[in-house]
Amino acid sequence: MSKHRDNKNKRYFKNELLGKSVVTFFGVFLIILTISLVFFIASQGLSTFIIDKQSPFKFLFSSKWDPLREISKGGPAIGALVFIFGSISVSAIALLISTPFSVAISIFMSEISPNIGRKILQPVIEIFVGIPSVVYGWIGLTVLVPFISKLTLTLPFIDKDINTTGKGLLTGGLVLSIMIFPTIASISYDALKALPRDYKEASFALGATRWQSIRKVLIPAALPGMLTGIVLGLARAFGEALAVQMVIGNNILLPKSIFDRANTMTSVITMEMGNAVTGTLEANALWSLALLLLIISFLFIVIIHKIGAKGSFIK
Amino acid sequence: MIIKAKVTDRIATAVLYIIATLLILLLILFAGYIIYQGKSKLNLSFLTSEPNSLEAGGGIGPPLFNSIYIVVLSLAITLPIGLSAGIYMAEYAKPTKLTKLIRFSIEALASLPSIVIGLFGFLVFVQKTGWGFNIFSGALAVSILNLPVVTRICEDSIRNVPHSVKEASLAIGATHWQTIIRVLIPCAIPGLVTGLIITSGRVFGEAAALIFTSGVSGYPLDFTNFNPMDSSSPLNPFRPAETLAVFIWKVNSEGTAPDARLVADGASAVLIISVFLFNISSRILGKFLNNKFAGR
Amino acid sequence: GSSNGGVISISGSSALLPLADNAAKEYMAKNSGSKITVNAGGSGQGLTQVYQGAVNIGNSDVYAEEKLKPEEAKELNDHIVCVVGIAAVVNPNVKVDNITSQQLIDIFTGKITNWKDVGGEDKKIVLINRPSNSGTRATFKKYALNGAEEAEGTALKEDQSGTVKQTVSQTDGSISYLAFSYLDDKTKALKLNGVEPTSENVASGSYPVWAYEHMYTKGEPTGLAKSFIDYMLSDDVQTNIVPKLKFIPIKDMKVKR
Amino acid sequence: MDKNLKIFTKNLDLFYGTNQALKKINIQIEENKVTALIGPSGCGKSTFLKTLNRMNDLIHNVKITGEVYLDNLNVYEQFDIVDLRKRVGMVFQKPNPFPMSIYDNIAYGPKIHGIKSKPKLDDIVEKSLKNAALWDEVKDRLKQSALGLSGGQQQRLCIARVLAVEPEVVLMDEPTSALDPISTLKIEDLIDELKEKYTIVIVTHNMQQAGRISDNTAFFLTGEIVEYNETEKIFNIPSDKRTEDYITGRFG
Amino acid sequence: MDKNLKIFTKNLDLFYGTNQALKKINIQIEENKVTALIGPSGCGKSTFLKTLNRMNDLIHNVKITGEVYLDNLNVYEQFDIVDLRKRVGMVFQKPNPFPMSIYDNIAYGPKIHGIKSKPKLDDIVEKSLKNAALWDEVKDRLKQSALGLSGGQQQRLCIARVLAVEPEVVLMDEPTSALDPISTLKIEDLIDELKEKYTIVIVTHNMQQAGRISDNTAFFLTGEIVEYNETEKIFNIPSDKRTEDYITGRFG
Ligand SMILES: Nc1ncnc2c1ncn2[C@@H]1O[C@H](COP(=O)(O)OP(=O)(O)OP(=O)(O)O)[C@@H](O)[C@H]1O
Ligand SMILES: Nc1ncnc2c1ncn2[C@@H]1O[C@H](COP(=O)(O)OP(=O)(O)OP(=O)(O)O)[C@@H](O)[C@H]1O
Ligand SMILES: [Mg+2]
Ligand SMILES: [Mg+2]
Ligand SMILES: O=P([O-])([O-])[O-]
Repeated sequence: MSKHRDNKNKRYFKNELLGKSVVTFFGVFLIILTISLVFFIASQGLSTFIIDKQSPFKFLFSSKWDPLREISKGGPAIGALVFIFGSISVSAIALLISTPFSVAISIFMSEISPNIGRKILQPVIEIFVGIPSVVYGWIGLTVLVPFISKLTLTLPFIDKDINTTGKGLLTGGLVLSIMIFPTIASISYDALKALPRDYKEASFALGATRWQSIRKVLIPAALPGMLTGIVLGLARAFGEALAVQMVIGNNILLPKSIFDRANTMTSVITMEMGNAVTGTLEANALWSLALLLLIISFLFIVIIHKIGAKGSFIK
Repeated sequence: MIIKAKVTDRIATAVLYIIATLLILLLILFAGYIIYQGKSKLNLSFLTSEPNSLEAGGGIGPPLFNSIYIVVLSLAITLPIGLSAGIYMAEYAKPTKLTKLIRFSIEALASLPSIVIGLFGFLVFVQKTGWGFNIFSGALAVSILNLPVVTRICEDSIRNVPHSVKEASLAIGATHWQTIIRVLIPCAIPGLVTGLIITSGRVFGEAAALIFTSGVSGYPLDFTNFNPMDSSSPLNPFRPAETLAVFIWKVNSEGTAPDARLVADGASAVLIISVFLFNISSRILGKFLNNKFAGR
Repeated sequence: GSSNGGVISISGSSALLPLADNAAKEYMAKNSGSKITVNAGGSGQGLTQVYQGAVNIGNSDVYAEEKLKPEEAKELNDHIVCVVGIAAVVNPNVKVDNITSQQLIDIFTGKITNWKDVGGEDKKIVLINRPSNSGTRATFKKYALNGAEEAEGTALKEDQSGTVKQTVSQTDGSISYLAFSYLDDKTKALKLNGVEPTSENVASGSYPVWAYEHMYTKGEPTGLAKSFIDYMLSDDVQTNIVPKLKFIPIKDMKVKR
Repeated sequence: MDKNLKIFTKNLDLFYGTNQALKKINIQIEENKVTALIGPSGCGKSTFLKTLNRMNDLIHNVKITGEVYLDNLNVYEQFDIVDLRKRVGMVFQKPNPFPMSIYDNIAYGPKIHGIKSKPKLDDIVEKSLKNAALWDEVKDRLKQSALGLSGGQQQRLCIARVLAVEPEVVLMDEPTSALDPISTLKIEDLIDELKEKYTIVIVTHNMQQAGRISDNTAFFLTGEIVEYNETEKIFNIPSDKRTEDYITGRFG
Repeated sequence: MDKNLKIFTKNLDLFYGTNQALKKINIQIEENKVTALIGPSGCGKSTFLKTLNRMNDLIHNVKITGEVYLDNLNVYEQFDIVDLRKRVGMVFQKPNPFPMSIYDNIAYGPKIHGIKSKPKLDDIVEKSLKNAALWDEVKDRLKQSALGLSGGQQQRLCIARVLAVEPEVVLMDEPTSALDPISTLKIEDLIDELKEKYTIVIVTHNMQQAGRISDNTAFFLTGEIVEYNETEKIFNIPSDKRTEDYITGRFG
């Protein structure tokens, strides 16, 4: 009897407990990984304020960035406002350009022509996702930048004093809008597809046209999902480094117009980290930017959850 | 009134068709342009020879190899972890605080900018370990980048297995774990494979996280040396190396070779073609596996 | 050559990377037992890592004293391996070939904003600058601009050498500066006070905008590090690779700093 | 059965791809009567129902031959689809309210068809809910989400939603199969009332329900109408052996 | 009804969260008999069936009180869940073969329970398929995917899969509701044969089927057993008005 028990326990261990423990461990591992990421980035990023005694307020709200400035000229300045502003505005531009198209495509795929949607557009979107950001950057630099440069030179309403290199906020926003387009499109497509067929059928059966059904029933019902897609697109735009760095002009002044050159948090990290000496204020300030990026990306998640909660309230 | 609604409907439909067509055109133009620009470089010697910063005619052999190598390494790291975590989330996770925390971690990791992960890798894998820039650190960094995606894919494909199949196994007296290993995972394979190939494509094109971990340059390799412990062997994971995507970025930002532009064009074309290959193969393989499992 | 086994790693300046990289390749081809890994990462990283002992040689465009704390810099040994010349470059459409120091200063401090003020046509000047921690920029500022600081409010425009080249080549009216190694017909290098930016003029001392390229070791170099640095200074490298990459060999220099 | 014909079909065939789902359907549906469609699962009841308001147009690889007439006009040729669906309303198996307020659910149809005046809409909403025997239960919560209603209430809401666009024919596809007995009874009573004003075609898998509420019954089997007659006759003296087998529960 | 009791329950209550799905169920199931569970949708038939092999353990917010006995042993206390499920097999509404070969589908259970010898497995596969009246149809294609079988064959395969682990009780939840009439008949015949060796509990929504194949019938309504008796009595002289209403199709 007790032998029988033993065998049984052994079997249970082998057939259930062992596997369960292993997968549970790796589930928990993800938490550990996240915490250690936060810990290490924070430990570096906070030293700007703790060791170098810089003011976090200045870091966030001053636009003077010159970490190597000699004491005689006023000492180092690490105001990151230019980068924060640049990141926000370039992502916002990308979002403004991308969202209408992405949502339109998702509607097209789910409602207008599911066939073309599945057979052609879905692969097209997947390929857009797969194109590496350096390629986007490269095309941006060699095709878009000269084009915008010409535009700024020829269009009469553009202030020629601002910037005619073709690099700048608008160019960065355009490149990013192509990059985040698939994210938004595929998530809002999923949101539309996840709607019960019922809604559409009911609406059609009442004599509504397709567009009426889409606008009055489907879009409102899928809105939480679409918003999630938009926030994720925003997060992606915010975090992109190389493609933006290649085309934004990397100017350390607040831009005066969307044609002006600007800078982003990711871009300045990419460019300056290599030449900064570890442990110096310059390097620490760059780490602080990384920490800020991390905090902002966590914020995006919180926002998405808020949207999701609202969505479930409807259901 | 109805007439007006119908006209609106027509217009909206037309606009949507136009946008869809534009999108397809954009991709064709985009890919076509890149491939056209790089076509003069699309030959075997470009694909296999060493980069050259001195003279024209350098190739992308080692960077191409490095990209593939990092994909393989990172899959070897993420697959066991991601599959385990995915199994946990799909099958064992109860709606507890812990599960919520894991879910939040997955989302948080997924939303992190790759450059932040690159910096983390730089700090921990490159500096704290004293390894310096090396492929393994790069693979670890992109693994962090990829882990939430792989976990999600595994979780989803396991969840997508019809509940009835799972019930059948349990009802026969299989334990939960036996059911997972013998029924759920085999059933989930088509979804898993397609998902994994697509994410591999993303690792293949990643650059920001690698600049600070595997480095932006390598040294000459001996492609006849298969001893992974030997420092000139391409299989040595502890050597610094530039991947194809990093290579493009570097050529663009500090290329000195006279044909730098052409080299970047060629490398971009190779990257784009790889993306196509990743996509097509995932489709073909997915279809094949689906058919195989559906018994057709 | 002398067979000298061992493994060393080098990192640092991206400007010096092609030179170090090519020399290392040659060296390893001649000394089959040796392994030299060369990485970029930036002068800052090179100096940090060699000071921390993470690499054997740290490449830098600038003197260690300019980046590290004095007590740290003291522990490093400087090996000057060549000279890099830096030229002001403009878009090929700009109808100016020569420029004076004062004009250059005025342009970079924002006093002159149109090419017609320096003898060109009526065309806006587009300034393209390098990051404040760039070695190229430090040198250019010191020797071409005589240390003049950009006027407050004038943009600091960042980019990397390759991007600068690309941008200058495609932006009408643009001006920037590049190491000689990046010069080709896509951009036009300006004469400075009538002197052409060539290696000969740098060597002879008539063209002033240049800097030393450094390889730092922690303490005296030993073993492979020493033989490699020796090799860098040998005729093999100095007469072949160095000029090919448009750096200037040390021994050609008729002036010193 | 020839007087007061509302709908009739002529040799109606329907294919999903190459798979024929309806075969030579000829049926005549009387005005202000309840016509029940019965038959085992997959025999084509729903498919047939949807040919009457052209809901099948939504599915792309559907091919239809033969004719359907509403008031002697060919549904596939002489009707605008929007008009048709306004005149031929439909209630589905699972209650499918829109995720909006009760009020908006009912007002949706009239709005779509161009009615904008608020008092007019209020009026329609009240009338339709009353007709669907739901007004008393929901009149105090019109602004609340329709998804908060019980299943039976939701189904009556869906009926009210259809009535709001003033159809002539109401198609119902197993409207009570997802409901509890009490809700079912309420809907059956409602159908009985509605037939005074509307022509009703109802699919049901519940033979007894067909017996209780319908005037005529059509028995479908693998895409064909095996028998079509007055309900009483079908249930008491079926002329086809298969009908008898089905009704007595020999299969299905 | 007291002789040869295989299963019985005592005051069995089941809650999904706060929602009570089973209320004070007391039932006694006889050995080698077919017991049918009937009742309208949502009345708790499936839920009850699953308490017998503890399939409800899969759902986390389920709370069960009361007792279930198999061979006089408490199912929730004196059984290892794996043993229990081995002894109490289950067949589901929709055929759910694994996406593997026919052979592997059948061999899965025995393998799980530790049988490794190939000849022994071959033997079990053949025997189980024969018992499920499927052997002749599939013996030449054992290595082919089970998904290539027709619906009826798949359902018999699922029965064979259960038989392969040599259960004592077989639970069936509407096993024929997704099948055509001919397949249904085959399964009904099979059930008739199986009851010689097994105790069978079957949920069905088809009253006629219950009448044809079962010895005893329990009528469920909103989580309670309204009436439990010999099938013949239930159908001919129901003692409860609600049973009668249901059987005559007054609702459901
Ligand atoms: N969209 C579709 N595409 C292809 N085949 C379909 C489609 N819809 C239904 N069918 C097929 O057409 C036949 C008739 O289906 P239909 O839904 O009309 O049956 P039904 O009598 O309503 O059955 P039930 O009682 O199950 O609702 C079935 O064989 C079904 O598989
Ligand atoms: N997993 C679950 N969580 C919460 N409630 C459930 C769950 N499963 C079933 N229920 C509820 O329990 C009640 C009984 O459901 P059950 O599936 O047992 O009914 P049934 O008699 O089998 O119905 P049917 O004939 O439709 O299969 C229903 O009200 C149902 O909504
Ligand atoms: Mg139907
Ligand atoms: Mg059930
Ligand atoms: O060589 P740089 O330091 O100017 O990049």
